Amino acid sequence: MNDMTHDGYVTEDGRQIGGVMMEMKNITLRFGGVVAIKDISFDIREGEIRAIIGPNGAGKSSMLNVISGFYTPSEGEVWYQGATRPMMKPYEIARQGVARTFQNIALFEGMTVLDNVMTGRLTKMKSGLLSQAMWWGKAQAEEIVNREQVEKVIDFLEIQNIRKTPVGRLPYGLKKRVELARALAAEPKLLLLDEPMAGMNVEEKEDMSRFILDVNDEFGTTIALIEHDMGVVMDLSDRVVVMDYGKKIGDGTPEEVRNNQDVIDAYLGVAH
Amino acid sequence: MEFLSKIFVDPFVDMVAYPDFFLQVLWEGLVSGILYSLIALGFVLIFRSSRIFNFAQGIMVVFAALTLVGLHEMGVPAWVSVALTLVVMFGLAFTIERVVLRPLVGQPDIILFMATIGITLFLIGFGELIFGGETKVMITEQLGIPTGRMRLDVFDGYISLEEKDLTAVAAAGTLVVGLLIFLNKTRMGRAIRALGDDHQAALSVGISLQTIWVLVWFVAGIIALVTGIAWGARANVSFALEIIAYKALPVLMLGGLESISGAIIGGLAIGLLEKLFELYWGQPLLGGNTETWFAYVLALIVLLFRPQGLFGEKIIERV
Amino acid sequence: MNKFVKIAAATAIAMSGATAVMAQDEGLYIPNLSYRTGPFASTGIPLMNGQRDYVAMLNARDGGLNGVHLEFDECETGYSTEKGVECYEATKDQAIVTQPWSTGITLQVLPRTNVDEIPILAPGYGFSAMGDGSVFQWGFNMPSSYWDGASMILNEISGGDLSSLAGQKIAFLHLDHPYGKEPLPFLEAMAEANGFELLPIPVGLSEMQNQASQWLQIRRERPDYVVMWGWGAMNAGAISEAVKTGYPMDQFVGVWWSGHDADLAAVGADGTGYRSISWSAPQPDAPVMAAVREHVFEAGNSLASEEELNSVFYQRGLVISMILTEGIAAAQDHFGSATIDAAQLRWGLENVNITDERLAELGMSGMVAPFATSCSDHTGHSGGWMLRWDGDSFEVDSDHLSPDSETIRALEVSAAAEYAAANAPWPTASCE
Amino acid sequence: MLYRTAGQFKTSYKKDQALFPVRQDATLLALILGLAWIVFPFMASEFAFQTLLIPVLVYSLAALGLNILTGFAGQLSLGTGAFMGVGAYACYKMITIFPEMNLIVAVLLSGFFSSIVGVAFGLPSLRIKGFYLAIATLAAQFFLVWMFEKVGWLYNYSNTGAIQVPNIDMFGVAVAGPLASSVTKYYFVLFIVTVVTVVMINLTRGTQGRIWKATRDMDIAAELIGINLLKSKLTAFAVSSYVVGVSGALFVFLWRGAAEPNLFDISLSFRVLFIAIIGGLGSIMGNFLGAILIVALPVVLNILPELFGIEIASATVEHLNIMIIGSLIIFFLIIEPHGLARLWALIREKLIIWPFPH
Repeated sequence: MNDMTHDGYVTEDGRQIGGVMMEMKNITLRFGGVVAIKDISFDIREGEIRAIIGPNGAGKSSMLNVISGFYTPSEGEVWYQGATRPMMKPYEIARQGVARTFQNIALFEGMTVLDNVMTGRLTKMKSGLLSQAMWWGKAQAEEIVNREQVEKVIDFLEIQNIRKTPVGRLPYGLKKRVELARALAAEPKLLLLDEPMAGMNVEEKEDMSRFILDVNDEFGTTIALIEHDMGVVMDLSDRVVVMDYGKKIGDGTPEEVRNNQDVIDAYLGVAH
Repeated sequence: MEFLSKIFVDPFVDMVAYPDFFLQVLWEGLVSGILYSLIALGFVLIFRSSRIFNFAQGIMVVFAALTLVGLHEMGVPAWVSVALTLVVMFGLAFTIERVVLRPLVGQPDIILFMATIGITLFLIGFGELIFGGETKVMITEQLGIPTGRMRLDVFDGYISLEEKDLTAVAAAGTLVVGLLIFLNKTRMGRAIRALGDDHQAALSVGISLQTIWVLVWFVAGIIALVTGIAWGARANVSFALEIIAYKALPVLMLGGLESISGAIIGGLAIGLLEKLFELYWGQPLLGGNTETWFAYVLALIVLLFRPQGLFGEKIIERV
Repeated sequence: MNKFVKIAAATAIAMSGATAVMAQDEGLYIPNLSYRTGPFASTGIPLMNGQRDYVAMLNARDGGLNGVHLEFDECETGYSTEKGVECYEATKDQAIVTQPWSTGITLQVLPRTNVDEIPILAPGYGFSAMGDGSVFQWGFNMPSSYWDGASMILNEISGGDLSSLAGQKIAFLHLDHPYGKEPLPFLEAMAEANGFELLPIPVGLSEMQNQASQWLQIRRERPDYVVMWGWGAMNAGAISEAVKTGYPMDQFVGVWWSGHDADLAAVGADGTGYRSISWSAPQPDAPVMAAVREHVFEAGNSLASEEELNSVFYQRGLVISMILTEGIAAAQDHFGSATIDAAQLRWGLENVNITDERLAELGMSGMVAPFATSCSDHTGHSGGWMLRWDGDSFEVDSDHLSPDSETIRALEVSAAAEYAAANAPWPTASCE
Repeated sequence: MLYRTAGQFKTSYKKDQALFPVRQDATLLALILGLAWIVFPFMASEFAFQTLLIPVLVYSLAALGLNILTGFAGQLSLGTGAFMGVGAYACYKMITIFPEMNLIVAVLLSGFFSSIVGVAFGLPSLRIKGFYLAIATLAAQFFLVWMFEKVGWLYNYSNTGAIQVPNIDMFGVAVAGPLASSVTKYYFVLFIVTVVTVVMINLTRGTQGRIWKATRDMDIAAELIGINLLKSKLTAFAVSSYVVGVSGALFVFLWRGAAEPNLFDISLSFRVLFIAIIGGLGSIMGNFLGAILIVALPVVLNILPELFGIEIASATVEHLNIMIIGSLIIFFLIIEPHGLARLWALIREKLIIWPFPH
């Protein structure tokens, strides 16, 4: 990171957080006449776990979709790695090291777990059509190198035994894990998690929390997540953005946010 | 320059120079457009209620017409044949629901689409087996449909109108109005409409899904019979008629798969435009027979600008 | 379980190709690639019935031909080329003749007949160039080719003087298919030679029943004559559109396949004056009809209906089978054997000689004009008559008409040579 | 105990990615190849070559091409027939312009022409989805067949508007045209089909296959994990049309011998679609199973009544035939919507654990 303007900070548990990796500057998003996001700014720093929370309809998912490039903001700029991000197709953004999971699991149901995770590595595969057609030379070598990488992720997430199972046959919790595996296989710089804990029981939530922390810890991956479950978020994240009706109403450490009166009124007071 | 003038000037000069001919072309386009609309209407009804892209609608037209004429040939009076044909179409709807649709509930669209192609093949074989493959003459007069023609003298020329075409236009209009009343004013109709949006909502009306499907396929059968009579009166009844079913596809795409008004307007638009294109551009410049593809290319161009069709609901993508 | 064994056996038999054996006993196996299904069934059925009934009559009355039973069999094609080829392959081992019944099937089968050495009989259809017997050694299209038909139509509408057509406009309404395009080279040559304008109007297979555009074009162009090469559902479609457009029926002439009673019945009296050139003519009182009625129809062995018996197409079917059996008889006579093979039948078909006397013996006087084939002439060029629809049935409406043989012969020779060159090496015979 | 996978361990990823990781599958394939390459040609009659063996192979290849597009990349196409036509006409033009051209080269090149046309009609696929996309391929279907009729240059201005396959030699042996023997034609087709099938297996099991399947299963997610959808779809159109085009060239040159434009009409497209769906979308082997069912079954059905000694008019047989095929399509869709290939996979799973169910 060359033109870092901030030097980062140290978290409560003693991890060093780096400079700004991504910055949202005055983002506004409209669908026709409906304003989904209104003039929001915040940043995501190297190595941190950043959460975006808010009640239903607050615009969290829209925000994540702006970050991942699925929606183009109506106004405002996205700064990524020190430069403003031009108009890009979502797949180009993915190739810049942004990977994500989805709220309603978006796995490729017709493929096995292994193949699904392998798709995470597509951005790294460079062999040509002809070489693949012959299954010779570069294509085959590439297939093996990437397979090794994928197996590491599979081991990490403890899904070895379902490697060759078609995804369609898996239970919900495992599907979520496979989706995480697919995102990790891409070796992302920035990992976006869209409600990673939604619909899980307590045990599964614990597993997932552990995986998220391990990912951040072992690979140093920067993580931005949206979550509805307040308890989990407060334990996991380093800093939290709170949204309500498309506006930012709070930003800071979990502790700060917990004590913010606006947040208590708008979100905690109503939902819990 | 000369070439450009052939495309952009001459056709319009011709239209103005021979207005009677131009009107005749419009009339012919309108009549075939109405028949396209009718077939498309059957498609839309079924698609709305069950998300099935019913390829068999075309063959149902032939089958209904063939049954009608076949029964009459066996000595059944004309109007009794109509009633019996309706019974047959009901039986068909019932059988299709039981044998084909029910076991396939929840399968991907393409599987259901293929199943309707299976139905198509079966009906072709079955129809020919029972009624034979010869072309049959529609029992136009027996049904009391006028067969005369009128000659209107206009602009120093004339327009020739077939009374049976006029009847077809009137019948199609009545059918559409009746259908709209049925869909908007009756409990059944509302259930069918609701089904297009939400299965649960439809069930709350208190009618079982199966009943609705039988009903919808039966209504599609009635539409098929009317279409069969109208088209058969123009060009006799034979299995070559099934080809018009393909024409209904672009009509649907143009109008949007779920829109009833879209089907009607799409049908009329395609009927008119393909005739105009063929007569003023296709025949003079391209060697004719452009009607085989014009509708599809038109629909394709429209879809490029409106991927959901002219009247379809806008698709918003979500993750 | 037994059924499964049989199905397995059927598969095995299909693989090893012994199928035709089963349909075969001691007789002469003459299969017909029929189409009683599909969009052209309406025109096919009466023809097939006629063919079938004539052979059945010979079998019932005479015990076959010169004492040998005629094994007539149908293989259904639905006018589909693919099915046609399948039928050809299924029957060719045993058959002494192939009757392909579609220009499309003829196209595919014709090159193979040279190798398989089996004659192909396409009476009044197929390629006009098949008339050149030295090139198309195995192809026969007697008694008349499409170019004959086109020539006779032009002769009739010009009153015998083609130059009188100069400056006139003739629309050629045809099926957009090899069949419909067949007469184009001849008509184009004639248009150029005689200074009339030829306006080809194709009708696509999918538009046969909806010819509004074609007839609007006719209304706009106001041709002096409309000549039609239609088939199946196209005929009825064209005739009703003509009635609707108000095109004068006496200026509307069709080829022999466009002269089907049922097509005209749809418009009835409105079609009065429509004419169709034909190399055959129905003769309800012909002795052969009495024989067919007695031995086949009344014996309950016919698929035809009573009204059908006197129709143009049914009786043409009889003539077609007669041409074949005359070929067989000629071969039997020449080779001195009641059973003949495909190669011998080829000789027979090259030596068919239908005279007025022979027609009288067959009880078919007036049903076809006399003609003879030879090694070099596989068409015979019988000529024919105009049939005119009188609102109720077709009646012969002209004297015997002859085609312009010289022009046609020249075209045949050059087209045949072209075909042979494109398919080189192509064996030709010298007919000296 | 015939189908036992226990004890077969893979010690490297390379071996695990082998075409047939299970030994018995490889044996079965060897058996089938043996039948196709050695047994059938000796056993088969002329009739079997012309109505069973060659057509099954040609249709399998066409269905394989369609399956790449529809089964693997999820883009419905109703224009297969016309793309076959492009391949056939391209091959015809090349052979008539350069009579000395090697037929294998000509056939393989003709695929590129249909590939180009396929990509052109595939361009709308980024905006138009699902059934709506069918309209693009239908437009191709009707427009191309119309071109085959109207553009005289394509059929060398022949009188009939049809194309006729001339006699073609390769290394002194007649391989196409009336003089070629059925065995030669069969081996020619078998060779091309084998090569193309192997290439397609390779393409679909690796990176490109995953890109296509991802596009098919969930295009939005695919784009967000870094797949260029337009490229993925267009590659599918290109590869699919290529294979379809090659099958079209084989269809006319090695089987039919002649073709008129309406040979490539929509009923051909539907036929190929039936095969792909009955065989199994997203499967390679399924295309062959589907072709056997759709192409060979009617031929066998035609012979059945005679075998049972039942006198039925051939027209009636044909009517019944159409009904049976229609019913079979519905029947197979009901018992296994994922086609014969899936049915085989289920049987195989059962065999693996047989005779112990657990």
